[in-house]
Amino acid sequence: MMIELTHNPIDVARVLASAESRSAGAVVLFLGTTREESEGRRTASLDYECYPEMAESELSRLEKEARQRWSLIECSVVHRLGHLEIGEVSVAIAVSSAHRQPAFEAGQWIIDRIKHVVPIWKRENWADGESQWVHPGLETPPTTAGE
Amino acid sequence: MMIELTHNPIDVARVLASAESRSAGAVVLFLGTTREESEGRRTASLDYECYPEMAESELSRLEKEARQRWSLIECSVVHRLGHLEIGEVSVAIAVSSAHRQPAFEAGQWIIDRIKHVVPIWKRENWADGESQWVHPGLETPPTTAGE
Amino acid sequence: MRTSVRLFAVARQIAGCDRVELELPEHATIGDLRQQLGRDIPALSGLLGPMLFALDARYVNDASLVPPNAEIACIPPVSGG
Amino acid sequence: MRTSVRLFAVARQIAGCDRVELELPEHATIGDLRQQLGRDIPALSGLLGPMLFALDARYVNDASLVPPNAEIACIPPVSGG
Repeated sequence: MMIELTHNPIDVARVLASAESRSAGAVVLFLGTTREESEGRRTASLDYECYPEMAESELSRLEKEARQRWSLIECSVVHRLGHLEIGEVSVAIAVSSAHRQPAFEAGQWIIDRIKHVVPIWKRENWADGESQWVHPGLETPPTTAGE
Repeated sequence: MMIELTHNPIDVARVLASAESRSAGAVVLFLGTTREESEGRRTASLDYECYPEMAESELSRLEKEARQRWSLIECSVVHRLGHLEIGEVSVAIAVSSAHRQPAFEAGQWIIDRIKHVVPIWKRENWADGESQWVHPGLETPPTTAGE
Repeated sequence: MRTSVRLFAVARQIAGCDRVELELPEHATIGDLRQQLGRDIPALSGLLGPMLFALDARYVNDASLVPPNAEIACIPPVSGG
Repeated sequence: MRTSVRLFAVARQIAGCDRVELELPEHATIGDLRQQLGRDIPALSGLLGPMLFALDARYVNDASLVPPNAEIACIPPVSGG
Protein backbone atom coordinates (compact mmCIF):
# COMPACT_ATOMS: atom_id res chain seq x y z
CA MET A 1 0.00 0.00 0.00
CA MET A 2 1.31 3.42 -0.98
CA ILE A 3 -0.67 6.66 -0.65
CA GLU A 4 1.38 9.66 -1.70
CA LEU A 5 1.29 13.22 -2.88
CA THR A 6 4.54 14.22 -4.53
CA HIS A 7 6.10 17.19 -6.27
CA ASN A 8 8.53 14.84 -8.05
CA PRO A 9 7.81 12.85 -11.22
CA ILE A 10 5.86 9.72 -10.29
CA ASP A 11 7.99 6.59 -10.32
CA VAL A 12 5.47 4.43 -12.16
CA ALA A 13 7.56 1.25 -11.88
CA ARG A 14 7.63 1.68 -8.11
CA VAL A 15 3.85 2.17 -7.91
CA LEU A 16 3.32 -0.90 -10.06
CA ALA A 17 5.80 -2.95 -8.00
CA SER A 18 3.94 -1.98 -4.83
CA ALA A 19 0.88 -3.84 -6.15
CA GLU A 20 2.69 -7.07 -7.02
CA SER A 21 1.93 -10.16 -5.00
CA ARG A 22 2.30 -13.92 -5.33
CA SER A 23 -1.40 -14.29 -4.57
CA ALA A 24 -2.46 -11.78 -7.25
CA GLY A 25 -3.80 -12.98 -10.57
CA ALA A 26 -4.45 -9.47 -11.87
CA VAL A 27 -2.87 -6.05 -11.58
CA VAL A 28 -4.55 -2.97 -13.02
CA LEU A 29 -2.54 0.23 -13.34
CA PHE A 30 -4.23 3.48 -14.24
CA LEU A 31 -2.19 6.50 -15.31
CA GLY A 32 -3.69 9.94 -15.72
CA THR A 33 -1.46 11.85 -18.13
CA THR A 34 -1.44 15.50 -19.13
CA ARG A 35 -2.85 16.00 -22.60
CA GLU A 36 -1.72 18.45 -25.22
CA GLU A 37 -5.27 19.37 -26.11
CA SER A 38 -8.29 19.95 -23.92
CA GLU A 39 -11.68 20.71 -25.48
CA GLY A 40 -10.01 21.84 -28.67
CA ARG A 41 -7.60 24.28 -26.98
CA ARG A 42 -3.85 23.65 -26.80
CA THR A 43 -2.28 23.27 -23.39
CA ALA A 44 1.39 24.16 -22.81
CA SER A 45 1.66 22.82 -19.25
CA LEU A 46 -0.33 22.31 -16.05
CA ASP A 47 0.02 23.15 -12.39
CA TYR A 48 -1.58 21.07 -9.65
CA GLU A 49 -2.16 22.26 -6.12
CA CYS A 50 -3.94 20.64 -3.21
CA TYR A 51 -5.08 21.08 0.35
CA PRO A 52 -2.32 18.80 1.58
CA GLU A 53 -3.64 17.46 4.90
CA MET A 54 -7.07 16.78 3.47
CA ALA A 55 -5.97 15.44 0.07
CA GLU A 56 -3.87 12.77 1.72
CA SER A 57 -6.58 11.79 4.20
CA GLU A 58 -9.21 11.65 1.42
CA LEU A 59 -6.94 9.41 -0.67
CA SER A 60 -6.53 7.13 2.35
CA ARG A 61 -10.29 7.05 2.88
CA LEU A 62 -10.78 6.03 -0.77
CA GLU A 63 -8.22 3.24 -0.39
CA LYS A 64 -9.99 1.96 2.73
CA GLU A 65 -13.43 2.19 1.14
CA ALA A 66 -12.20 0.39 -2.00
CA ARG A 67 -10.93 -2.46 0.21
CA GLN A 68 -14.35 -2.69 1.85
CA ARG A 69 -16.12 -2.81 -1.51
CA TRP A 70 -13.80 -5.24 -3.27
CA SER A 71 -11.50 -8.06 -2.32
CA LEU A 72 -8.15 -6.42 -3.07
CA ILE A 73 -4.62 -7.54 -2.34
CA GLU A 74 -2.78 -4.26 -2.82
CA CYS A 75 -3.95 -0.75 -3.59
CA SER A 76 -1.66 2.23 -4.19
CA VAL A 77 -2.43 5.81 -5.21
CA VAL A 78 0.16 8.47 -5.99
CA HIS A 79 -0.82 11.96 -7.14
CA ARG A 80 1.58 14.51 -8.56
CA LEU A 81 1.61 18.18 -7.53
CA GLY A 82 3.27 21.30 -8.90
CA HIS A 83 4.29 22.01 -12.47
CA LEU A 84 3.74 19.30 -15.12
CA GLU A 85 4.74 19.30 -18.75
CA ILE A 86 2.60 17.62 -21.43
CA GLY A 87 2.77 13.81 -21.38
CA GLU A 88 3.68 13.58 -17.69
CA VAL A 89 1.82 11.34 -15.27
CA SER A 90 -0.44 13.28 -12.89
CA VAL A 91 -1.86 10.27 -11.06
CA ALA A 92 -0.97 6.57 -10.81
CA ILE A 93 -3.28 3.98 -9.28
CA ALA A 94 -2.24 0.33 -8.97
CA VAL A 95 -4.63 -2.32 -7.71
CA SER A 96 -4.14 -6.08 -7.47
CA SER A 97 -6.58 -8.88 -6.75
CA ALA A 98 -6.86 -12.63 -7.15
CA HIS A 99 -9.17 -12.24 -10.16
CA ARG A 100 -9.36 -9.41 -12.66
CA GLN A 101 -12.85 -7.99 -12.07
CA PRO A 102 -12.22 -6.41 -8.64
CA ALA A 103 -8.95 -4.82 -9.81
CA PHE A 104 -10.63 -3.21 -12.83
CA GLU A 105 -13.67 -2.06 -10.89
CA ALA A 106 -11.70 -0.69 -7.95
CA GLY A 107 -9.22 1.13 -10.21
CA GLN A 108 -12.04 2.78 -12.10
CA TRP A 109 -13.93 3.63 -8.93
CA ILE A 110 -10.86 5.20 -7.28
CA ILE A 111 -10.08 7.53 -10.19
CA ASP A 112 -13.78 8.49 -10.43
CA ARG A 113 -13.87 9.32 -6.72
CA ILE A 114 -10.58 11.24 -6.89
CA LYS A 115 -12.16 13.45 -9.54
CA HIS A 116 -15.12 14.14 -7.25
CA VAL A 117 -13.88 14.40 -3.69
CA VAL A 118 -10.12 14.80 -3.32
CA PRO A 119 -9.14 18.48 -2.88
CA ILE A 120 -6.66 18.74 -5.73
CA TRP A 121 -6.97 21.33 -8.47
CA LYS A 122 -5.28 21.87 -11.77
CA ARG A 123 -4.52 25.03 -13.64
CA GLU A 124 -4.27 24.82 -17.43
CA ASN A 125 -1.48 26.96 -18.83
CA TRP A 126 -2.82 27.39 -22.33
CA ALA A 127 -0.44 27.60 -25.26
CA ASP A 128 -1.81 31.08 -26.05
CA GLY A 129 -0.38 32.41 -22.76
CA GLU A 130 -3.51 32.44 -20.60
CA SER A 131 -3.76 30.33 -17.46
CA GLN A 132 -6.97 29.17 -15.85
CA TRP A 133 -7.95 27.11 -12.81
CA VAL A 134 -10.20 24.21 -13.74
CA HIS A 135 -13.31 23.83 -11.60
CA PRO A 136 -15.98 21.66 -13.24
CA GLY A 137 -19.23 23.61 -13.28
CA LEU A 138 -17.57 26.97 -12.67
CA GLU A 139 -16.61 29.57 -15.26
CA THR A 140 -13.20 30.70 -14.07
CA PRO A 141 -11.36 33.88 -15.02
CA PRO A 142 -7.88 33.68 -16.59
CA THR A 143 -4.95 34.34 -14.29
CA THR A 144 -1.73 36.05 -15.15
CA ALA A 145 1.38 33.91 -15.33
CA GLY A 146 2.87 32.80 -12.04
CA GLU A 147 -0.11 33.89 -9.96
CA MET B 1 0.85 -0.76 -31.23
CA MET B 2 2.57 -3.97 -30.19
CA ILE B 3 1.08 -7.44 -30.61
CA GLU B 4 3.47 -10.12 -29.45
CA LEU B 5 3.81 -13.67 -28.25
CA THR B 6 7.08 -14.21 -26.44
CA HIS B 7 8.96 -16.94 -24.60
CA ASN B 8 10.93 -14.28 -22.72
CA PRO B 9 9.79 -12.42 -19.60
CA ILE B 10 7.48 -9.59 -20.64
CA ASP B 11 9.15 -6.18 -20.50
CA VAL B 12 6.25 -4.40 -18.81
CA ALA B 13 7.90 -0.97 -18.99
CA ARG B 14 8.22 -1.37 -22.75
CA VAL B 15 4.56 -2.37 -23.14
CA LEU B 16 3.51 0.59 -21.03
CA ALA B 17 5.76 2.97 -22.98
CA SER B 18 4.22 1.75 -26.24
CA ALA B 19 0.88 3.18 -25.08
CA GLU B 20 2.16 6.62 -24.12
CA SER B 21 1.09 9.58 -26.20
CA ARG B 22 0.91 13.36 -25.85
CA SER B 23 -2.75 13.21 -26.79
CA ALA B 24 -3.60 10.56 -24.18
CA GLY B 25 -5.24 11.55 -20.92
CA ALA B 26 -5.47 7.98 -19.66
CA VAL B 27 -3.41 4.82 -19.86
CA VAL B 28 -4.72 1.53 -18.49
CA LEU B 29 -2.30 -1.35 -18.05
CA PHE B 30 -3.57 -4.82 -17.23
CA LEU B 31 -1.20 -7.52 -16.05
CA GLY B 32 -2.21 -11.13 -15.68
CA THR B 33 0.13 -12.73 -13.15
CA THR B 34 0.62 -16.36 -12.15
CA ARG B 35 -0.89 -17.05 -8.73
CA GLU B 36 0.45 -19.31 -6.04
CA GLU B 37 -3.00 -20.71 -5.34
CA SER B 38 -5.80 -21.70 -7.65
CA GLU B 39 -9.10 -22.93 -6.24
CA GLY B 40 -7.45 -23.85 -2.97
CA ARG B 41 -4.63 -25.89 -4.54
CA ARG B 42 -1.02 -24.75 -4.54
CA THR B 43 0.65 -24.13 -7.88
CA ALA B 44 4.43 -24.50 -8.28
CA SER B 45 4.69 -23.14 -11.82
CA LEU B 46 2.82 -22.90 -15.12
CA ASP B 47 3.47 -23.68 -18.75
CA TYR B 48 1.74 -21.86 -21.58
CA GLU B 49 1.50 -23.10 -25.12
CA CYS B 50 -0.34 -21.74 -28.13
CA TYR B 51 -1.23 -22.33 -31.73
CA PRO B 52 1.26 -19.70 -32.84
CA GLU B 53 -0.07 -18.54 -36.21
CA MET B 54 -3.64 -18.36 -34.97
CA ALA B 55 -2.91 -16.88 -31.54
CA GLU B 56 -1.12 -13.95 -33.09
CA SER B 57 -3.80 -13.35 -35.70
CA GLU B 58 -6.56 -13.58 -33.07
CA LEU B 59 -4.75 -11.04 -30.88
CA SER B 60 -4.50 -8.73 -33.90
CA ARG B 61 -8.20 -9.17 -34.60
CA LEU B 62 -9.01 -8.23 -30.99
CA GLU B 63 -6.85 -5.12 -31.23
CA LYS B 64 -8.61 -4.08 -34.46
CA GLU B 65 -12.07 -4.78 -33.05
CA ALA B 66 -11.27 -2.83 -29.86
CA ARG B 67 -10.29 0.15 -32.02
CA GLN B 68 -13.61 -0.10 -33.84
CA ARG B 69 -15.55 -0.23 -30.57
CA TRP B 70 -13.69 2.52 -28.69
CA SER B 71 -11.75 5.63 -29.55
CA LEU B 72 -8.26 4.48 -28.63
CA ILE B 73 -4.90 6.07 -29.17
CA GLU B 74 -2.63 3.09 -28.59
CA CYS B 75 -3.34 -0.56 -27.87
CA SER B 76 -0.69 -3.21 -27.14
CA VAL B 77 -1.02 -6.85 -26.15
CA VAL B 78 1.88 -9.13 -25.23
CA HIS B 79 1.33 -12.74 -24.11
CA ARG B 80 4.00 -14.91 -22.54
CA LEU B 81 4.59 -18.55 -23.56
CA GLY B 82 6.61 -21.39 -22.08
CA HIS B 83 7.53 -21.97 -18.46
CA LEU B 84 6.48 -19.37 -15.86
CA GLU B 85 7.29 -19.23 -12.17
CA ILE B 86 4.79 -17.87 -9.64
CA GLY B 87 4.42 -14.08 -9.69
CA GLU B 88 5.47 -13.73 -13.32
CA VAL B 89 3.46 -11.76 -15.86
CA SER B 90 1.61 -13.99 -18.33
CA VAL B 91 -0.13 -11.20 -20.25
CA ALA B 92 0.25 -7.42 -20.48
CA ILE B 93 -2.32 -5.16 -22.13
CA ALA B 94 -1.78 -1.40 -22.41
CA VAL B 95 -4.46 0.90 -23.79
CA SER B 96 -4.47 4.68 -24.02
CA SER B 97 -7.24 7.12 -24.86
CA ALA B 98 -8.06 10.80 -24.49
CA HIS B 99 -10.44 10.07 -21.59
CA ARG B 100 -10.36 7.22 -19.11
CA GLN B 101 -13.58 5.34 -19.86
CA PRO B 102 -12.57 3.87 -23.25
CA ALA B 103 -9.17 2.75 -21.92
CA PHE B 104 -10.75 0.92 -18.98
CA GLU B 105 -13.51 -0.65 -21.07
CA ALA B 106 -11.22 -1.73 -23.90
CA GLY B 107 -8.63 -3.17 -21.50
CA GLN B 108 -11.29 -5.22 -19.76
CA TRP B 109 -12.87 -6.32 -23.01
CA ILE B 110 -9.54 -7.43 -24.50
CA ILE B 111 -8.59 -9.64 -21.55
CA ASP B 112 -12.12 -11.10 -21.47
CA ARG B 113 -11.91 -11.95 -25.17
CA ILE B 114 -8.40 -13.38 -24.84
CA LYS B 115 -9.77 -15.79 -22.26
CA HIS B 116 -12.49 -16.88 -24.69
CA VAL B 117 -11.06 -16.96 -28.18
CA VAL B 118 -7.27 -16.84 -28.37
CA PRO B 119 -5.76 -20.34 -28.73
CA ILE B 120 -3.43 -20.24 -25.75
CA TRP B 121 -3.50 -22.89 -23.02
CA LYS B 122 -1.92 -23.17 -19.64
CA ARG B 123 -0.82 -26.19 -17.71
CA GLU B 124 -0.79 -25.95 -13.93
CA ASN B 125 2.19 -27.68 -12.38
CA TRP B 126 0.75 -28.30 -8.93
CA ALA B 127 2.99 -28.18 -5.88
CA ASP B 128 2.09 -31.82 -5.15
CA GLY B 129 3.85 -32.91 -8.36
CA GLU B 130 0.87 -33.40 -10.67
CA SER B 131 0.49 -31.34 -13.84
CA GLN B 132 -2.76 -30.62 -15.61
CA TRP B 133 -3.87 -28.74 -18.70
CA VAL B 134 -6.54 -26.17 -17.89
CA HIS B 135 -9.57 -26.23 -20.20
CA PRO B 136 -12.60 -24.44 -18.71
CA GLY B 137 -15.54 -26.84 -18.82
CA LEU B 138 -13.39 -29.94 -19.32
CA GLU B 139 -12.20 -32.38 -16.68
CA THR B 140 -8.62 -33.02 -17.68
CA PRO B 141 -6.40 -35.91 -16.62
CA PRO B 142 -3.08 -35.22 -14.87
CA THR B 143 0.03 -35.45 -17.03
CA THR B 144 3.42 -36.70 -16.01
CA ALA B 145 6.18 -34.13 -15.70
CA GLY B 146 7.67 -32.85 -18.94
CA GLU B 147 4.97 -34.36 -21.14
CA MET C 1 -15.73 35.06 16.84
CA ARG C 2 -12.72 35.35 14.60
CA THR C 3 -12.51 32.50 12.04
CA SER C 4 -9.78 31.84 9.53
CA VAL C 5 -10.67 30.25 6.19
CA ARG C 6 -8.12 28.67 3.86
CA LEU C 7 -8.54 29.45 0.17
CA PHE C 8 -7.36 27.41 -2.81
CA ALA C 9 -7.14 27.62 -6.59
CA VAL C 10 -9.59 30.11 -8.11
CA ALA C 11 -10.71 31.35 -4.67
CA ARG C 12 -7.11 32.07 -3.73
CA GLN C 13 -6.56 33.71 -7.11
CA ILE C 14 -9.55 36.04 -6.72
CA ALA C 15 -8.99 36.85 -3.05
CA GLY C 16 -5.30 37.40 -3.71
CA CYS C 17 -4.36 35.51 -0.55
CA ASP C 18 -4.48 31.92 0.70
CA ARG C 19 -6.29 32.67 3.94
CA VAL C 20 -8.99 35.15 5.01
CA GLU C 21 -10.13 36.11 8.51
CA LEU C 22 -13.88 36.42 9.02
CA GLU C 23 -15.85 37.80 11.98
CA LEU C 24 -18.76 35.43 12.71
CA PRO C 25 -21.41 35.40 15.46
CA GLU C 26 -21.28 32.67 18.12
CA HIS C 27 -23.01 29.48 16.93
CA ALA C 28 -22.59 30.48 13.30
CA THR C 29 -23.03 27.70 10.75
CA ILE C 30 -21.03 26.92 7.63
CA GLY C 31 -23.93 28.48 5.71
CA ASP C 32 -23.42 31.72 7.65
CA LEU C 33 -19.70 31.53 6.93
CA ARG C 34 -20.40 31.07 3.22
CA GLN C 35 -22.51 34.26 3.21
CA GLN C 36 -19.99 36.25 5.22
CA LEU C 37 -17.23 35.18 2.83
CA GLY C 38 -19.28 36.55 -0.08
CA ARG C 39 -19.87 39.85 1.74
CA ASP C 40 -16.22 40.28 2.68
CA ILE C 41 -14.91 39.35 -0.78
CA PRO C 42 -17.63 40.46 -3.22
CA ALA C 43 -15.62 39.21 -6.23
CA LEU C 44 -16.01 35.69 -4.81
CA SER C 45 -19.75 35.82 -4.14
CA GLY C 46 -20.78 34.71 -7.64
CA LEU C 47 -18.56 31.61 -7.40
CA LEU C 48 -19.44 30.39 -3.91
CA GLY C 49 -22.55 28.37 -4.82
CA PRO C 50 -20.78 25.16 -5.88
CA MET C 51 -17.98 25.46 -3.31
CA LEU C 52 -17.79 22.99 -0.45
CA PHE C 53 -16.35 23.57 2.99
CA ALA C 54 -14.19 21.39 5.13
CA LEU C 55 -13.79 21.49 8.89
CA ASP C 56 -10.56 19.97 10.19
CA ALA C 57 -10.04 18.37 6.76
CA ARG C 58 -13.48 16.70 6.52
CA TYR C 59 -16.32 17.85 4.31
CA VAL C 60 -19.23 19.43 6.21
CA ASN C 61 -22.55 20.81 5.04
CA ASP C 62 -24.07 24.26 5.48
CA ALA C 63 -25.97 23.24 8.64
CA SER C 64 -22.77 22.35 10.52
CA LEU C 65 -21.73 24.65 13.33
CA VAL C 66 -18.41 26.47 13.06
CA PRO C 67 -16.55 25.64 16.27
CA PRO C 68 -14.00 28.07 17.66
CA ASN C 69 -10.42 27.48 16.54
CA ALA C 70 -11.40 25.01 13.84
CA GLU C 71 -9.51 24.82 10.57
CA ILE C 72 -12.03 25.79 7.89
CA ALA C 73 -11.25 25.37 4.21
CA CYS C 74 -13.16 26.57 1.17
CA ILE C 75 -13.04 23.77 -1.44
CA PRO C 76 -13.80 24.76 -5.06
CA PRO C 77 -14.94 21.96 -7.40
CA VAL C 78 -11.96 19.63 -7.60
CA SER C 79 -10.06 18.85 -10.79
CA GLY C 80 -7.34 16.40 -9.81
CA GLY C 81 -6.69 13.05 -11.41
CA MET D 1 -8.97 -37.69 -48.59
CA ARG D 2 -6.06 -37.56 -46.19
CA THR D 3 -6.38 -34.70 -43.67
CA SER D 4 -3.90 -33.65 -41.06
CA VAL D 5 -5.16 -32.20 -37.77
CA ARG D 6 -2.98 -30.28 -35.33
CA LEU D 7 -3.47 -31.10 -31.66
CA PHE D 8 -2.75 -28.93 -28.65
CA ALA D 9 -2.69 -29.11 -24.86
CA VAL D 10 -4.84 -31.94 -23.45
CA ALA D 11 -5.59 -33.29 -26.94
CA ARG D 12 -1.89 -33.52 -27.69
CA GLN D 13 -1.27 -35.07 -24.29
CA ILE D 14 -3.89 -37.78 -24.80
CA ALA D 15 -3.03 -38.52 -28.42
CA GLY D 16 0.66 -38.54 -27.60
CA CYS D 17 1.49 -36.52 -30.71
CA ASP D 18 0.92 -32.99 -31.98
CA ARG D 19 -0.60 -33.99 -35.31
CA VAL D 20 -2.86 -36.81 -36.47
CA GLU D 21 -3.68 -37.95 -40.02
CA LEU D 22 -7.34 -38.79 -40.71
CA GLU D 23 -8.93 -40.42 -43.73
CA LEU D 24 -12.10 -38.48 -44.61
CA PRO D 25 -14.59 -38.82 -47.47
CA GLU D 26 -14.71 -36.11 -50.14
CA HIS D 27 -16.93 -33.19 -49.07
CA ALA D 28 -16.56 -34.12 -45.42
CA THR D 29 -17.51 -31.42 -42.94
CA ILE D 30 -15.80 -30.37 -39.73
CA GLY D 31 -18.55 -32.32 -37.95
CA ASP D 32 -17.49 -35.46 -39.84
CA LEU D 33 -13.87 -34.75 -38.94
CA ARG D 34 -14.81 -34.39 -35.26
CA GLN D 35 -16.46 -37.84 -35.35
CA GLN D 36 -13.58 -39.46 -37.23
CA LEU D 37 -11.12 -38.03 -34.71
CA GLY D 38 -13.11 -39.67 -31.89
CA ARG D 39 -13.14 -43.00 -33.71
CA ASP D 40 -9.41 -42.91 -34.47
CA ILE D 41 -8.44 -41.82 -30.96
CA PRO D 42 -11.09 -43.28 -28.65
CA ALA D 43 -9.42 -41.75 -25.55
CA LEU D 44 -10.23 -38.33 -27.02
CA SER D 45 -13.87 -38.97 -27.87
CA GLY D 46 -15.23 -38.01 -24.43
CA LEU D 47 -13.46 -34.66 -24.58
CA LEU D 48 -14.32 -33.58 -28.12
CA GLY D 49 -17.72 -32.02 -27.38
CA PRO D 50 -16.48 -28.58 -26.27
CA MET D 51 -13.53 -28.48 -28.67
CA LEU D 52 -13.56 -26.01 -31.55
CA PHE D 53 -11.88 -26.40 -34.90
CA ALA D 54 -9.95 -23.92 -36.97
CA LEU D 55 -9.36 -23.97 -40.68
CA ASP D 56 -6.32 -22.02 -41.82
CA ALA D 57 -6.18 -20.34 -38.39
CA ARG D 58 -9.82 -19.18 -38.33
CA TYR D 59 -12.59 -20.72 -36.26
CA VAL D 60 -15.14 -22.70 -38.29
CA ASN D 61 -18.30 -24.53 -37.28
CA ASP D 62 -19.30 -28.16 -37.76
CA ALA D 63 -21.15 -27.42 -41.00
CA SER D 64 -18.03 -26.09 -42.75
CA LEU D 65 -16.53 -28.22 -45.48
CA VAL D 66 -13.00 -29.55 -45.04
CA PRO D 67 -11.12 -28.48 -48.15
CA PRO D 68 -8.18 -30.52 -49.41
CA ASN D 69 -4.78 -29.42 -48.12
CA ALA D 70 -6.24 -27.11 -45.49
CA GLU D 71 -4.56 -26.66 -42.13
CA ILE D 72 -7.04 -27.97 -39.57
CA ALA D 73 -6.52 -27.45 -35.87
CA CYS D 74 -8.39 -28.90 -32.93
CA ILE D 75 -8.80 -26.11 -30.32
CA PRO D 76 -9.60 -27.21 -26.75
CA PRO D 77 -11.24 -24.60 -24.48
CA VAL D 78 -8.62 -21.86 -24.15
CA SER D 79 -7.01 -20.83 -20.87
CA GLY D 80 -4.62 -18.03 -21.74
CA GLY D 81 -4.52 -14.63 -20.10
